[in-house]
Amino acid sequence: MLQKKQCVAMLLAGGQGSRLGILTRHTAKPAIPFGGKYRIIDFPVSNCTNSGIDVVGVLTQYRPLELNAYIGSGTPWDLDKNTGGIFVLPPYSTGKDGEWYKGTANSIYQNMTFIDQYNPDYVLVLSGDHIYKMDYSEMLAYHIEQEATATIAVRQVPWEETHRFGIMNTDANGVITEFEEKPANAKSNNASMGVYVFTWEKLRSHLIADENDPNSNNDFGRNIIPNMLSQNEKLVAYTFDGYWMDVGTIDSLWEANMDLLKDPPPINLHDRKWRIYARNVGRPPGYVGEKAKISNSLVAEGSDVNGVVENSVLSGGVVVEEGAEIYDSVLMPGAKVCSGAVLNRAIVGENSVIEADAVIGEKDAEIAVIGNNTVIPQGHKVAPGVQEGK
Amino acid sequence: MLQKKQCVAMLLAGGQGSRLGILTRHTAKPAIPFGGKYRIIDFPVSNCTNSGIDVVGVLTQYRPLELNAYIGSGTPWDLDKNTGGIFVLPPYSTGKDGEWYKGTANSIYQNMTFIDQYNPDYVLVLSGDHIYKMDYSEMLAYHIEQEATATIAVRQVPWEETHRFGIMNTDANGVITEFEEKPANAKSNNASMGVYVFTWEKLRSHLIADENDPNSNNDFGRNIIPNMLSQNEKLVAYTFDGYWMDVGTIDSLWEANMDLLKDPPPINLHDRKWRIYARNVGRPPGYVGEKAKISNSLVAEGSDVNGVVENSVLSGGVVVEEGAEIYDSVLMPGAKVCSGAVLNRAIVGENSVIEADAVIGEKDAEIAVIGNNTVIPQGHKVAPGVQEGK
Amino acid sequence: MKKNLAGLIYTGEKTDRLRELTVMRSLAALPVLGRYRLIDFLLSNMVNSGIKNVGIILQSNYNSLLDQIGSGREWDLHGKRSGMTLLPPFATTDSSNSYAGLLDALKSNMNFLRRNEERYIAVSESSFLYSLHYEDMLKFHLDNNADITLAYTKDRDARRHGSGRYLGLDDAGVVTHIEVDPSLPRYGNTYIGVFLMRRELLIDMVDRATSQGLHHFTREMLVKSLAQGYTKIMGYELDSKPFYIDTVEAYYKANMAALEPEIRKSFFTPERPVWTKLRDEMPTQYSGESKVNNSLVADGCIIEGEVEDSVIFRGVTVREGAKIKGCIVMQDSIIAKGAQIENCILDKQTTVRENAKLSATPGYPFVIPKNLTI
Amino acid sequence: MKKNLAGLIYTGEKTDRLRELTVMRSLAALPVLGRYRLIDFLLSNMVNSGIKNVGIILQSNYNSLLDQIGSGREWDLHGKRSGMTLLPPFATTDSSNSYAGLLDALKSNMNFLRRNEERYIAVSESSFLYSLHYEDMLKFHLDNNADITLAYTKDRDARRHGSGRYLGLDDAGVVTHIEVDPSLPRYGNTYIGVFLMRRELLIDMVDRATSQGLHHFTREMLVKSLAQGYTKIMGYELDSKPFYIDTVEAYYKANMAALEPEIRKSFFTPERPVWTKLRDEMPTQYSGESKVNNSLVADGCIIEGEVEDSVIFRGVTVREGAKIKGCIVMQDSIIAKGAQIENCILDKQTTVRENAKLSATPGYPFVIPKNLTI
Repeated sequence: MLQKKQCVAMLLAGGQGSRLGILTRHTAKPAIPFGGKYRIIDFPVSNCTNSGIDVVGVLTQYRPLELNAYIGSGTPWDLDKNTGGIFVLPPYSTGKDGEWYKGTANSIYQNMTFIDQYNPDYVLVLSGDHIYKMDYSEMLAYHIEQEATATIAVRQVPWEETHRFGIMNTDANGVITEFEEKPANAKSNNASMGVYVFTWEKLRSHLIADENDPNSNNDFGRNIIPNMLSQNEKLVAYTFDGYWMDVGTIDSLWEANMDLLKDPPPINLHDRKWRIYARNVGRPPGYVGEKAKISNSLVAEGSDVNGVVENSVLSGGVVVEEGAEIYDSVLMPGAKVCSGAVLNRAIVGENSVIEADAVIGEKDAEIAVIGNNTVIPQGHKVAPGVQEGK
Repeated sequence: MLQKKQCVAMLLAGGQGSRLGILTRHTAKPAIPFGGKYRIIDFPVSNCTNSGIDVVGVLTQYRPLELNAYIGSGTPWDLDKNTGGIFVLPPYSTGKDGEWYKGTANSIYQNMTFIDQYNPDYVLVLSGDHIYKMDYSEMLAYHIEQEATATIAVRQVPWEETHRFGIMNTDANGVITEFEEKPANAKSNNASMGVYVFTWEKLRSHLIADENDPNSNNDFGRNIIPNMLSQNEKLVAYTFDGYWMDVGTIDSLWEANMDLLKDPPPINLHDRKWRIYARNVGRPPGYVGEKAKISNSLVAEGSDVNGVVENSVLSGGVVVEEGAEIYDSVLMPGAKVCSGAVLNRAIVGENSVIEADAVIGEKDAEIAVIGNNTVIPQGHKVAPGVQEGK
Repeated sequence: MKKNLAGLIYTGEKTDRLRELTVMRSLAALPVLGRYRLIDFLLSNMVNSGIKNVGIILQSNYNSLLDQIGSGREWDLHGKRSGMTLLPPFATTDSSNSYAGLLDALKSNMNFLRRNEERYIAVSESSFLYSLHYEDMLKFHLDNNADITLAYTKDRDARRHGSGRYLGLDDAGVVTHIEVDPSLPRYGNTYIGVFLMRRELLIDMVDRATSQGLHHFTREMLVKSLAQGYTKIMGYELDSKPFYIDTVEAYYKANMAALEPEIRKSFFTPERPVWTKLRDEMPTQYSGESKVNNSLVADGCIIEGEVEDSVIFRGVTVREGAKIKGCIVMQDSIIAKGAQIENCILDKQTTVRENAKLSATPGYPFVIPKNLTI
Repeated sequence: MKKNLAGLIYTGEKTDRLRELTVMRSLAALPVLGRYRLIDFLLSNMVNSGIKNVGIILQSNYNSLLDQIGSGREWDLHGKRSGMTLLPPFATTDSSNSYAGLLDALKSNMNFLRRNEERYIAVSESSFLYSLHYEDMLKFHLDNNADITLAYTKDRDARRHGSGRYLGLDDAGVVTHIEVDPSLPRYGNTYIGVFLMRRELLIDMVDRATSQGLHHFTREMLVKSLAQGYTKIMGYELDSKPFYIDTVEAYYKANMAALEPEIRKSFFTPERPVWTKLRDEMPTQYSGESKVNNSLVADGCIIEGEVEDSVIFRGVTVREGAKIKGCIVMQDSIIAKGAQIENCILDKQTTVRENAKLSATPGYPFVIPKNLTI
């Protein structure tokens, strides 16, 4: 009924993301602020827009309201079209009762009808917790050229880190011969990025087979990919050598923010030809006060900075009073730091207030995290590695 | 965080709608085509737009895909705004697991956070299976003037039908004193239309209390309204005297379509000041052929009519071949009736084909229904009252 | 999938021979085929071919055009990476506010040409109503290693004495001659005012041509390029019938042609919908007494009388006893009881009074101007 | 909730005294306060007051204005029931294509006025940068049973000798006198070019005024109404400071005033965001050597040098060792290494070369025109 699409994207927005602790207590992971004016989901979705993919399904069953509100009509990413768009897809009922998503593969299985509406040749499967700029259309072209069943994006990781990743062993032609999940002794350092292109017809039958297997975890990495390999489907690796960062933990979230402060930053967000789009909230330009001292930092619009800010990322609407000091920290939208407060290696959630003379974190120590909508009282101290807040 | 709204609308899109039989086997009730170019949901949603209400939540857990695709970015109803919009709200998980909607009240309860985002003074609760044009802003003004906790829209039904409705007994001032669900001996003929305005603060606390009551069915009519009455909240009736039709059964769906053919029709869809909006599918003007005989019918764009059409509603893309005869019938989008076929009092689902010389239904008999995407073979006969198809 | 073709539509045509129909509107804003304006086809051709970036060169009388295309939303041409750019004449206090022709218009909109990222650009004038798959034309262009590809038709009706542009082609489809406005055309291939080429090449050619003092795109620039022999110009033949809308009679014929199934099919295929401005009209109501044959009828009409061999736009009312034959009736017009009209073109919001009679010949249809009551 | 107030913005102001700043753009398109154009404030005032239907009267030089407002999407002014109507000068081949003033413009856009459904209309010229809650003004208008309500300010800076319009008011706030361009204003109440009235009344008055051969809205029509005594005209005092943008110096002052917290607060409240065209820029990067004080800095800048008492628009680059003081730097300008500029207005996409020095006085700031490299 709808217009045919060559390729439809399905974004696995994931579950609670417990490794991000307090930050995801009331928020789905993809909706977490990043880099001063983005949310994590802006990266894969903008990549889709820039790659010419105009149908994006967002699979989630965890607190979709904020994601729903953030995504809205899809306008910020040019996804508010008659012939395409972005759709939040929670589980649903087809008769008396419904079923929650059992795994990544099951979430796609449950939305086969959604995909079939567009009669696509290919489906792009993405994750909702990675920061990177990637032209999926090139990967798709490679997939088509290789006549593969699945193409898996990989990047080379340091050999000493291979045990943390899904490793793809390939032959000389880039055809995947083996997939090892977090191997102790890796044979290759090609780690999966969680970005897949599938030929829809093939994936579709594999999803149905997987659903009928009562022993399956209904997971892409653990079931679908190994099954495809064992059935001699052609799976190829597509090497990506740009910046890519999994921001699924507090440390990596902080680190990825800090990466933006490097000179030059490993990921260029100034690129006019590959914009990362974000929802606009209509904030005025930032104001930098008489006594402000900002150095090596990113500061977004709507901020009002009057204190010392070093090596930090300040989001929209952040207020820093005179006499406050912020080092190596990430302040999410609307956070306020009062006079005399000192932050070191801290992440401060949305709309939280650090009252006067409070001390958050320490130099060269673990990251301290303040949740959203939290008030840290005057003079209070939050130790490194501690998470405090609502 | 979002801009404050005076009033937010919540549309109960309902469950499977089994009284519509085969028509809702693969489609949620609000997505059923009506009147040649509309779907049922177009009526309450257009009423919202025309009443100046620009936030609409659509509560559903049954096959939301088609609804989602139909609603899309909300553009057809002017609901694709930064500061508002239309959102499909299925159940979701807040932690490990989620909960399906237990009843109409529970579905609103589960989406309190959604409503709270807009900090509204009032919430308008609507149903997804009624055909009517109503200015909710006048009802809201009445609610505010009356300083009521709840205002319930009522219309006067014939006394002999009161046993089929929820009846509101009121005092001389229109204050509701008693609510009777389908009474055998009604004291009044004011039947509830399933349109409520609530003061959000009050409704909110009633929803929480209701949720904590393990014996509740979590239903507006059975629990919330009676509880409000028993706790002496001020509930007032708001009389609506325009056209209103519940299209929850095959008969009433057919009848409401036939109402559009009356002269003058009891509901005016020509009204420039109160348009019923619908998603546009880009069809060309209708073509009426050399041999066509159309009388007392509605025919939408994209149709190609070459046979006899009497007292019928033909939707977009319907094809009627030369020699086909259609009487007192409703043809949904894309249906095709081949040469020699005869339809009497039939409803034909989307994209179905009635092949040559088939006979569907009979004059003065019960409605025959053909499902969506169904082919009725050449010469086949479908008896009155029968439902056939996928 | 990623866009490599941009579009540009020129709407500055002279329209004297369309008489009353174009007094207050540009040719591109002319209502056609029951629910469209000409621009809808030009735009939809591009959008349905995957073009996501279209510039529209406005000239004069463009209020109705602006009103029609709005934000480009109906064509999915709103947005950041994709979109529609309106290019009104650049008026400073001392300039004349009007283009001498396509070449002048291109020169004035160099910024649009330069700002785009697409490698190729398709440019369409608005004198033809046609259906074209630009993705096929681009493939033809690439397969033939062409510098410029011009779309043409062999259709005889499109060939007019004394006006038009004609292409001489060799057996390989290479353009060997270009004739402009000959009194007797030598070639049977009529150029429909649509070409495709590399965007950078177009910028270069326009720059060079204007610096040499040339003024006409086809007559001077293309002809000169051809003569110099450096440029490979290919002709791409349209696979459906186009309609040259240069006179009232041609306009009338084009609309009437849409009553033929083959022509209708060439314009309307479900996979390539023609988008237009929405009116949210209800389906058309046919009364018990109505009699309609061989006609196109858009939404929102009330038909109580007789309609034959006609094209009826949205929101038209035909009262009891009224008879319409061989007419084009534009939106919101009212034909009162007992009126009889034959072979007329009724512009928008005209009213024909009770029992009024109007009759012309198909060869010279009457035009009733907008808003008139007769 | 349901709309009863429509908006209309007139952008046809004469702008000679803004010199280079308005050569290629209308006053309403003038970039202000770091990321806006003047029209953004005029539109956002209306939208944030619940107005869902705004007409914009275009005059000349409106390419940049069209580009800015696009489909009205950023202001939620796209759609069917709500929306933005662009009203370009109606050009037929023989007309002069320009309005003599507001009254003439209103007369030419009677259709817009008539077509609306709202009972009241607020009309704003674009010579002031101001913040106004129209819903309060409408309430004032209704509470006072006024026929016309004019917005004014007592602000001294807005009062200019030799130009401007001033209101004499009685104790009840009723307008008793209107002065236009007096060499010495008698009254301290400056009319800011914003009025509100019943839509039907406006239609009537414009109709009558033009049929009587009047040409000026304030000077003739309002003054005459007042003299006849049938019309109750009220003055509505603005509760925040407006800025009259009639000269380069006034433009400079208005931008600099936004460095004061009180002024900033009057323009920017979180509940009433000022919407503008999006650029999707990243947050501004401050290097280790940057030194920024008392400045507004929009997104997308790279600041490596020193910035003081300045307004920096989106996408500006200030290289190492560069010093900027008291400047307005519009979008995408580049200040190269070691350059020093003081009290200058750099239009869009200007480049200041390495070590170049430019210095003016705050009372007469230099203007560097768009795209220039110095």
